[in-house]
Amino acid sequence: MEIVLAIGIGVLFASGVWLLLRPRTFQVIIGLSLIAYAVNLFIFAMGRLRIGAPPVLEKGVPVDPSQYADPLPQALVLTAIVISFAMTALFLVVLLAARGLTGTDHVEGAEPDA
Amino acid sequence: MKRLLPYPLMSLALLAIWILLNNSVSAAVLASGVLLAFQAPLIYAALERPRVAVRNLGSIFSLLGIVLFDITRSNLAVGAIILAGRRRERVSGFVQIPLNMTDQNGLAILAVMLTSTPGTLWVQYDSRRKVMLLHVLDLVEPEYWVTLIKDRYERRLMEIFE
Amino acid sequence: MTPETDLPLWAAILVSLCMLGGAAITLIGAIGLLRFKSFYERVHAPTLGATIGTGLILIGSMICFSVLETRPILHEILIGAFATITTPVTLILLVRAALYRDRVEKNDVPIDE
Amino acid sequence: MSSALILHWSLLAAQVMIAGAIGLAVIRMLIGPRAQDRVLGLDTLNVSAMLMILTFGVRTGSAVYFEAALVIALAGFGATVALSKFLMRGEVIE
Amino acid sequence: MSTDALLLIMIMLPFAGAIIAAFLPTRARNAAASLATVIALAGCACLAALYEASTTGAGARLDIPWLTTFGLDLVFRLNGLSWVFAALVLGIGAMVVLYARYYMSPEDPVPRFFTYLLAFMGAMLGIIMSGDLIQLVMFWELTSLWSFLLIGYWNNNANARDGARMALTVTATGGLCMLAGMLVIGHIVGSYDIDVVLASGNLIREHALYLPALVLVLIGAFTKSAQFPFHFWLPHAMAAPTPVSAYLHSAAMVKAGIYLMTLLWPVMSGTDAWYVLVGGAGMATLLIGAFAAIFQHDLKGVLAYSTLSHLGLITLLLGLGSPLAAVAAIFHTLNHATFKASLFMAAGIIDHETGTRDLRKLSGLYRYMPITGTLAIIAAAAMAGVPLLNGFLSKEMFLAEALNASVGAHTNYGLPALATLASTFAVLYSLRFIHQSFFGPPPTDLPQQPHEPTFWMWLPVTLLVALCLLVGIIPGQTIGPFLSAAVTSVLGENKPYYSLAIWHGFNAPLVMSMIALIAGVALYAIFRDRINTNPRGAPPFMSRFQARRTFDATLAALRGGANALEQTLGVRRLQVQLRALVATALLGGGIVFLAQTLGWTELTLTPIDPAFAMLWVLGAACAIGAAVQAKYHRLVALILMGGAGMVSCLTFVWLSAPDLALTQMLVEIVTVVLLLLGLRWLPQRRVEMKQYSKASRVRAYARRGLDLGLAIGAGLGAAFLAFAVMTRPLGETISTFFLERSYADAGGRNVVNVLLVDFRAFDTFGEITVLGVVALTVFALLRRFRPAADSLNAPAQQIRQRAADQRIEHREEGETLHDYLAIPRVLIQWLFPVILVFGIYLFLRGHDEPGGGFAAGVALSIAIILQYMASGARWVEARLRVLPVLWIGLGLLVAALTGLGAWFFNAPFLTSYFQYADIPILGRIPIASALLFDLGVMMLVVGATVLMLIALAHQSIRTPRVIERKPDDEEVDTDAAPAPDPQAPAPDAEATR
Amino acid sequence: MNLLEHFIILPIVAPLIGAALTLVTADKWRRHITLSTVLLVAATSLGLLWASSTASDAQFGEAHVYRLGDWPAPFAIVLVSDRLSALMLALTSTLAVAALTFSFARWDHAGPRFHALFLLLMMGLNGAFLTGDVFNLFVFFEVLLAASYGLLLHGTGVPRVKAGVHYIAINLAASSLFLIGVAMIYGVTGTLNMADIATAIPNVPAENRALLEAGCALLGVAFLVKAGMWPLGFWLPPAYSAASAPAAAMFAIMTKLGVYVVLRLSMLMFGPEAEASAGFGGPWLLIGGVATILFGAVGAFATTSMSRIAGFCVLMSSGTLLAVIGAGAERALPGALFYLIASTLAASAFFLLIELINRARGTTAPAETEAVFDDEYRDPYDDDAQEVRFLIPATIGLLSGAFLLSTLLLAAMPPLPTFIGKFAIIAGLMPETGNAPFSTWVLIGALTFSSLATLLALTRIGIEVFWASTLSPPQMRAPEGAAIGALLTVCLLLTVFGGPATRYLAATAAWLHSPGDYIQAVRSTEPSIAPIAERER
Ligand code: NA
Ligand code: NA
Repeated sequence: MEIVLAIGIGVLFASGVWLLLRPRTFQVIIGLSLIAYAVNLFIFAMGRLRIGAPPVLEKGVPVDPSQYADPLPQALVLTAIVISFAMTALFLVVLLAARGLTGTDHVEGAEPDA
Repeated sequence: MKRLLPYPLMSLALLAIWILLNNSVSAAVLASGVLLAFQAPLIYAALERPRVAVRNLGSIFSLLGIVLFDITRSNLAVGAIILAGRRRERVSGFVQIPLNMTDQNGLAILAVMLTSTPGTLWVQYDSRRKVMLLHVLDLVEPEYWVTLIKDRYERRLMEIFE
Repeated sequence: MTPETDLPLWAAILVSLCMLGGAAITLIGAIGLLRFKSFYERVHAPTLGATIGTGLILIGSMICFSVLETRPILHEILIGAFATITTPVTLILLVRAALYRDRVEKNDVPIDE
Repeated sequence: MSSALILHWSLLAAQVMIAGAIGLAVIRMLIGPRAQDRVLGLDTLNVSAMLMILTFGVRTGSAVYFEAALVIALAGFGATVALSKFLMRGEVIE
Repeated sequence: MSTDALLLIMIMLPFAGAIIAAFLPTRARNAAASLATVIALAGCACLAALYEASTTGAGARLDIPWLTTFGLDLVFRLNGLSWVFAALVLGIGAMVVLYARYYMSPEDPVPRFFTYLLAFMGAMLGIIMSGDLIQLVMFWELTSLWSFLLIGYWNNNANARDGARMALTVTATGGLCMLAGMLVIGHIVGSYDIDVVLASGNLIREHALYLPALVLVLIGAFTKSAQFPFHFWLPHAMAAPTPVSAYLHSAAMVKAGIYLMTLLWPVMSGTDAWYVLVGGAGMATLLIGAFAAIFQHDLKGVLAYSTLSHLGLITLLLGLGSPLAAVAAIFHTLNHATFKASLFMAAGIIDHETGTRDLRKLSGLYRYMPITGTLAIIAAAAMAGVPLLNGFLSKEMFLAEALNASVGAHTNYGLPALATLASTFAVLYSLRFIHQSFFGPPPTDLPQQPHEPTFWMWLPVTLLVALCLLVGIIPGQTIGPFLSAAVTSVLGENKPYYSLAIWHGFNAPLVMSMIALIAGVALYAIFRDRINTNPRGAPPFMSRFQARRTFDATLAALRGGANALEQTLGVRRLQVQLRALVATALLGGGIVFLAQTLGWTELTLTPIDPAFAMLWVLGAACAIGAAVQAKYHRLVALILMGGAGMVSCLTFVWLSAPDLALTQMLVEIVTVVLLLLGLRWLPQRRVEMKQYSKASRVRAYARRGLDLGLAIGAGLGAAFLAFAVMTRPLGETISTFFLERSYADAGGRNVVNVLLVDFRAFDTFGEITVLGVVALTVFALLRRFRPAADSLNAPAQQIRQRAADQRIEHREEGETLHDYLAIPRVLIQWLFPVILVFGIYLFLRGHDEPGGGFAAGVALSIAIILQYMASGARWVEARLRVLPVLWIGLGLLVAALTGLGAWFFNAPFLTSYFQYADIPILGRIPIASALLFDLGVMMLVVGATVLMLIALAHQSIRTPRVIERKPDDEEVDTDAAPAPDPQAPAPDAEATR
Repeated sequence: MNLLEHFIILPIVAPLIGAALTLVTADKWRRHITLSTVLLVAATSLGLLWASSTASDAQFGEAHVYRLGDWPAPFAIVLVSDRLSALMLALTSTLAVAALTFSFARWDHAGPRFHALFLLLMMGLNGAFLTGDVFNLFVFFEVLLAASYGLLLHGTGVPRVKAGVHYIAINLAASSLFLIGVAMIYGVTGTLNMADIATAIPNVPAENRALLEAGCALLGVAFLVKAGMWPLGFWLPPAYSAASAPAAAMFAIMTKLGVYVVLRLSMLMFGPEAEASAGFGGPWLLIGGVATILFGAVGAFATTSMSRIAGFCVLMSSGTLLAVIGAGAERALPGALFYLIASTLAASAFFLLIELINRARGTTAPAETEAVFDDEYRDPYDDDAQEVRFLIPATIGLLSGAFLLSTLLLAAMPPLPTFIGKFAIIAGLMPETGNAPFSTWVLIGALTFSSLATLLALTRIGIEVFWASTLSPPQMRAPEGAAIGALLTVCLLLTVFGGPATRYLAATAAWLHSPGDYIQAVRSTEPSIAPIAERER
């Protein structure tokens, strides 16, 4: 599983970085979103992979920490998801404002010469 | 009563949803469910939905049975079409179906039924001409569909809502 | 407490059949999505997964959990109900949009009169 | 055959089939040809993903994944509705 | 008064005066002048009172602790040398102040002038009185600053501005070099205290860093004292008001460098490097200055170049390195100050009374201003080295030292010859200065009728000229003791024998003087006309503006270079910046693996699940597809991104993170809606078939290749790091604590949720703030949103559908939309209360099961947004009062106040409280304050999400001021609609007619 | 627990509550709420500074550790107020008071929700300075970045929005690196608490060390983007010069936050105790810092726009500090901190001043875009009714004086505190015995060069503006003058009464160089409260 997830993170990251380096604002925002997926998965992976061990404690059973997936990276990812959502919204609006004011969706605010 | 419970069906549905969500019929769940069943429709009322006066509760169940049966049958039929591939000549196409029903809720349920049934698809409804455009995957005889829908579904729905 | 250890054989078979059947029908629907030639045909295909496919898997899930917890677990009904209401919303809106686009492009679709 | 074996293999097969369905939906999303085809693909993907979650719940015997599936059933159509309306009207909210 | 107090008062007085003057009204000329005079005289008085203390023993010294931690304390010292220099600064300063009162025009902001002048005086005193090298540099830079302001005082004059800037550039640069030099000296000696430094001569001279220190310090001194090759700024400083020139060029500013070289002479001189550098620069300056002075047409120009030459002379003397030469240097410094100040003042009087300083226009002024004439003649004679005047005495010493030095191996008769030549030039320009202005026919072409100035203006000149005479005639009784004190403080007990007699017998220096006098007069007689008709006022081969042009060109070149450098090193393009960021991250993350080796023992691998592997094949396909399609097919990219998002949701499900799956799913939906709302305002893009040149195509491919490389590198890097960390065992982490305590101490079974609302609630607290801030920003930005011209119109679809409604008989406008949404709308409205209930469910169960305030909030927002989509913004807002900003505010307040509630239990912020309450019928219900916190989270999320979405949605329903244009035919054509034909039956109702 | 000990939370929570109140109350209350909040935070910050300066006091100890949620360290989040944090808080408050006062003249009404954004920026800064947890640091970074995006765009207009796109894109990319870095640190050490990480680092097995360092390197890149290190700081001059004056004045401390974090973490994690990882990244910081100084100097010399020069000055200041941290010279640190304070105040004052100067030159392009939508004409934020009317006389004189002082401050000319800081840095870089390494000389050269370039650049502009052109005396409103005057006065006071400050900073540097004490303080904090209530299990 580790290798699958690692490759998945890698592909998401590579696609995101490629788009991040593109000249159109929409490409950049999609790129940032893909990077955000990759980063969330990356954080999540740092808690190591567990299948079928969600950190929801069973009722009436003494807690054995080894029986549960690491909850901390999950909490961090939740925070990161919220923040990246907020930032996507913000970047979108800023790029719209830039598009409105400059008339173009190029990241430089002007169409390239050639 | 109308003021307190403007949408009794909705309230009932919400109570049922609440119980199912919690998977429990404990006192706490019931109490909170009743509270929600009273409160949530008050917000719903803001959307100015017309109240539904269900006249024939029994028709609902018979309709439900028919629909489940039709869906299952169509699933098999369409599954067969998919798996058969090009081995069978098949024509698909649009059918205009004039409707008598005007009730919004009824039309919505009709749309859900037709669309949920594999092989038929609610495409468009012209409110002024009262004509519905249906897409049928295996269109043998357009008239068949007009009668089917009007007799099998529309009539029953109108019994319920109008 | 997992199904693999705690489910009686009859339930295991029942659950398996439901799951396999639902998954198979869903797969068939998806095959249709790929194989049908026109958009209007393709729209019919996923309905398989959304109706019977979902239904079977929900039933399987209900059986599984009800047996496991030895009490009726029915909240899967909600998924069925909600999916039934929401799937048509998308399809109706989507097909109408497709119809408009085809009309603009003069494709072979019925026109408004 | 024990129930464990039956369940293990049948659920594995079911999951592979659903993954296959997801795969076909993704292919439709990738090849189009029209935007409506891709939206349809996404819709199929959503439903299949919901089923995948349900099978996973059965596989692990855990009910904690149920809400995720419920969210797809109840609210997942929000995205496809928005996409469809965008195709029809060029705008999501008027 | 104690010595300490006197020292302190002396240094503080000018600055205090400057501050007071700064607050005087603009026209308070008299008040400012009186103030300045009082300050200067009071300073003189202090100085006089300090004479005894300074000239006995090690001199007066005052230590004031300041920034002791940094090794910076204030040390003021006054010994023989600094007393003499301070006397120049204060004494001549007093004269200049007096003179300036009558020189400055009432129209000028005179108080400001005196502010600068007094501050400058203070800074000069600071240099002279500093007992610490760093402190000396501080005052040094202050003199640069104040002189800059003084030179640029008449700032509406371009020459003044340029001169000021040049002076500042050169002297401040020099000052910084000097600072570096001082640091090196401090490093060598281990102290910046001047007394310590002066006691470490051998240490310094023999240190490996001696040469760098010497060069750096000398750059400072040379720039300040205008030594070749930094001499060029001084003539341009003439643009200053004449009192300023009189002060800067005689007693202050330029003497700072001389002071520094004299101060450090005991520890730094005596080496070959010193001799070559100091002597060479002095000699060059001496000759260049003297030669150039001959050709100036500007009165002040002559004086300025002569200043250069005299400073060169002093520097040369210091460079010679012999004690006697040092004595001569100090002596000439004093003499030069007196005669040069008086000459500048005289020049100022001429300028003031005639309106010109052009030697070619001036003539025969003696008959109009005999007093000024007499004074000027005496001062000029002193400058020329005429006997019985002070200049003669020091010049004789100079010539003698030139001869002495030539005995050595370094030069033969070159040095005395050049010294004589320079003296000849001095005679020449002094003679020309006097002859051209005071003698000859009456002037014809003067702007004003010349006459004697007021008494107060020639009084300071008279005093200074009197000094020249007194020192020239009875040196022993006048300057003698002071000079002796100064020399003693520099040379200590090794003070050489020197005589201040007027007559030393008929010796070689006298002969050289005589030659110079005669040759000077003769040369003037021969070349007078030719010099006067030289149009540029510059000597042959030495264009007057050459230095300035070089300076300007250098600065311009530097700026050009800086510009080019900034363009190369600095980038403004986002893509390049992001490339740099990615590359740096790759480098930073990768380089550690060169130094450290990564072990690969004990890998823990989970068996691969085939369905999971299949999912990721699809996820990867979606991601790559999105990357490929995002330029031309935005909607496709968005859909594919949704696919990738769904795969990561499923990954969370698979790998035991139900909360993440739930939340990601909800956020995903909102994100798609959000981006779609934005798409409407982006420009149309079609695959372009533009022909690009081959070169630009190659460049584009290279760029893409690079980007692809970076992207693949980043992907590989991330994958590698993730894999490397995932596969090695992680020992005990802090999570164990959370799992153990979650239920027992925080009352929640869903550990992730407990982390969010309790263990790490502070993160959540910050996170909701982010969301709130972003929502407010979005709102603020959209308030002023202005769409681009090409997206101002309604979308093409709407225009067509509206047209169709109008055209088809049985339709009314808007009916297409109405029918389109009629059915979905019913269903979506049914779902509204259902999703609300679901949201509440998610919220309430969050502590024990997946869910929580955030998920609930997003679900509620989706319920609201669905209504917007189905019914339109106006319709919804007429019926539902959505006050998102209020929700944001309340949400933040609820969260913050819940956190603060812990204070009532004397517990830290965000300490949660929970208890089970036994309620009749309902049973035991857990009550946790964390739930209240989560309520705040939910409220904020609803408010923020809804605010962002509806603020964006509102852009479509705002009414453009420009009346909406009808769709033009062209636009229709691009969408392949047929030409309108009103007669024909409509084949396609919706296509625009 | 002493009530006073709770006050450490006020610099974070008070701005939040203030911001929330401005959202739920009527327009007329907003200024009062904001000002009171900022003053409250300033008082608290000064209190913390005072507490730190009397650190021997048994009540507070060397570091005041506050365990949020009453969970023990290192498991939950702690706030730590030590000398360095308290100093940064006080500096932030000083800037905030000035910038807010300045904004009262005009800017706070140039767009909606200025007050809330301003307060939340302050909250983010304070949180980042106080937190002792790396992930919580990320959260507060995002809070302040989000607020800074809002403030940067405050007033909109083409330059702001264009700069905003770049600024946001780059910072979002950097934030991703931040997260990856934090995650890797957790993945290797299993903890997030800074002190706990520092404890764990020496025990990281050799075969995992490269991963830890890779994580730290990525984290470092993220901080260096914020700190503006070359080649990661190109976004800074355009962004800062586009921002409205009060926003830019607050931004002056934002790069310092990047520097602060680099300083804090490198001292804590890579001190001598870190064994194999000791001094990690130092050479790179030194090289990057010097490059930043040179780039800033060249940029300042090349440009003709005052606000860009100001931006480059911020870069130079940042580069100087990074280089000093990288050089690892313990004795240079007090000077660096002194320079940090002075250069931040100076940059801040200068950003405010530029606004007034441009007003005098008449170059304040209204930059307001043509209104397109109807409701823009009813924009409640356009009216000048809220402007403070009290004007200050003799504007040009005051402006030129302030400009001169700022020039000298930014160019680190003696005897101003920036100079003192630079001098102390250089003096501290010189080894006590033996010759200084070549890199030290390079750094000294760079420091000198940057002063010179700044001086030349600013005098060129100053001559152009104040001498070579005719200025119409601008309307300088009392709050504007007061804000600039206050900041410059603080600078002057630092020169004259710098003694206590230098002693404080020397103690700070010593404290930073003994991370063991910090770790001890965090770990040993006992649960300080009685059980809230009897909890039923
Ligand atoms: Na159907
Ligand atoms: Na600005």
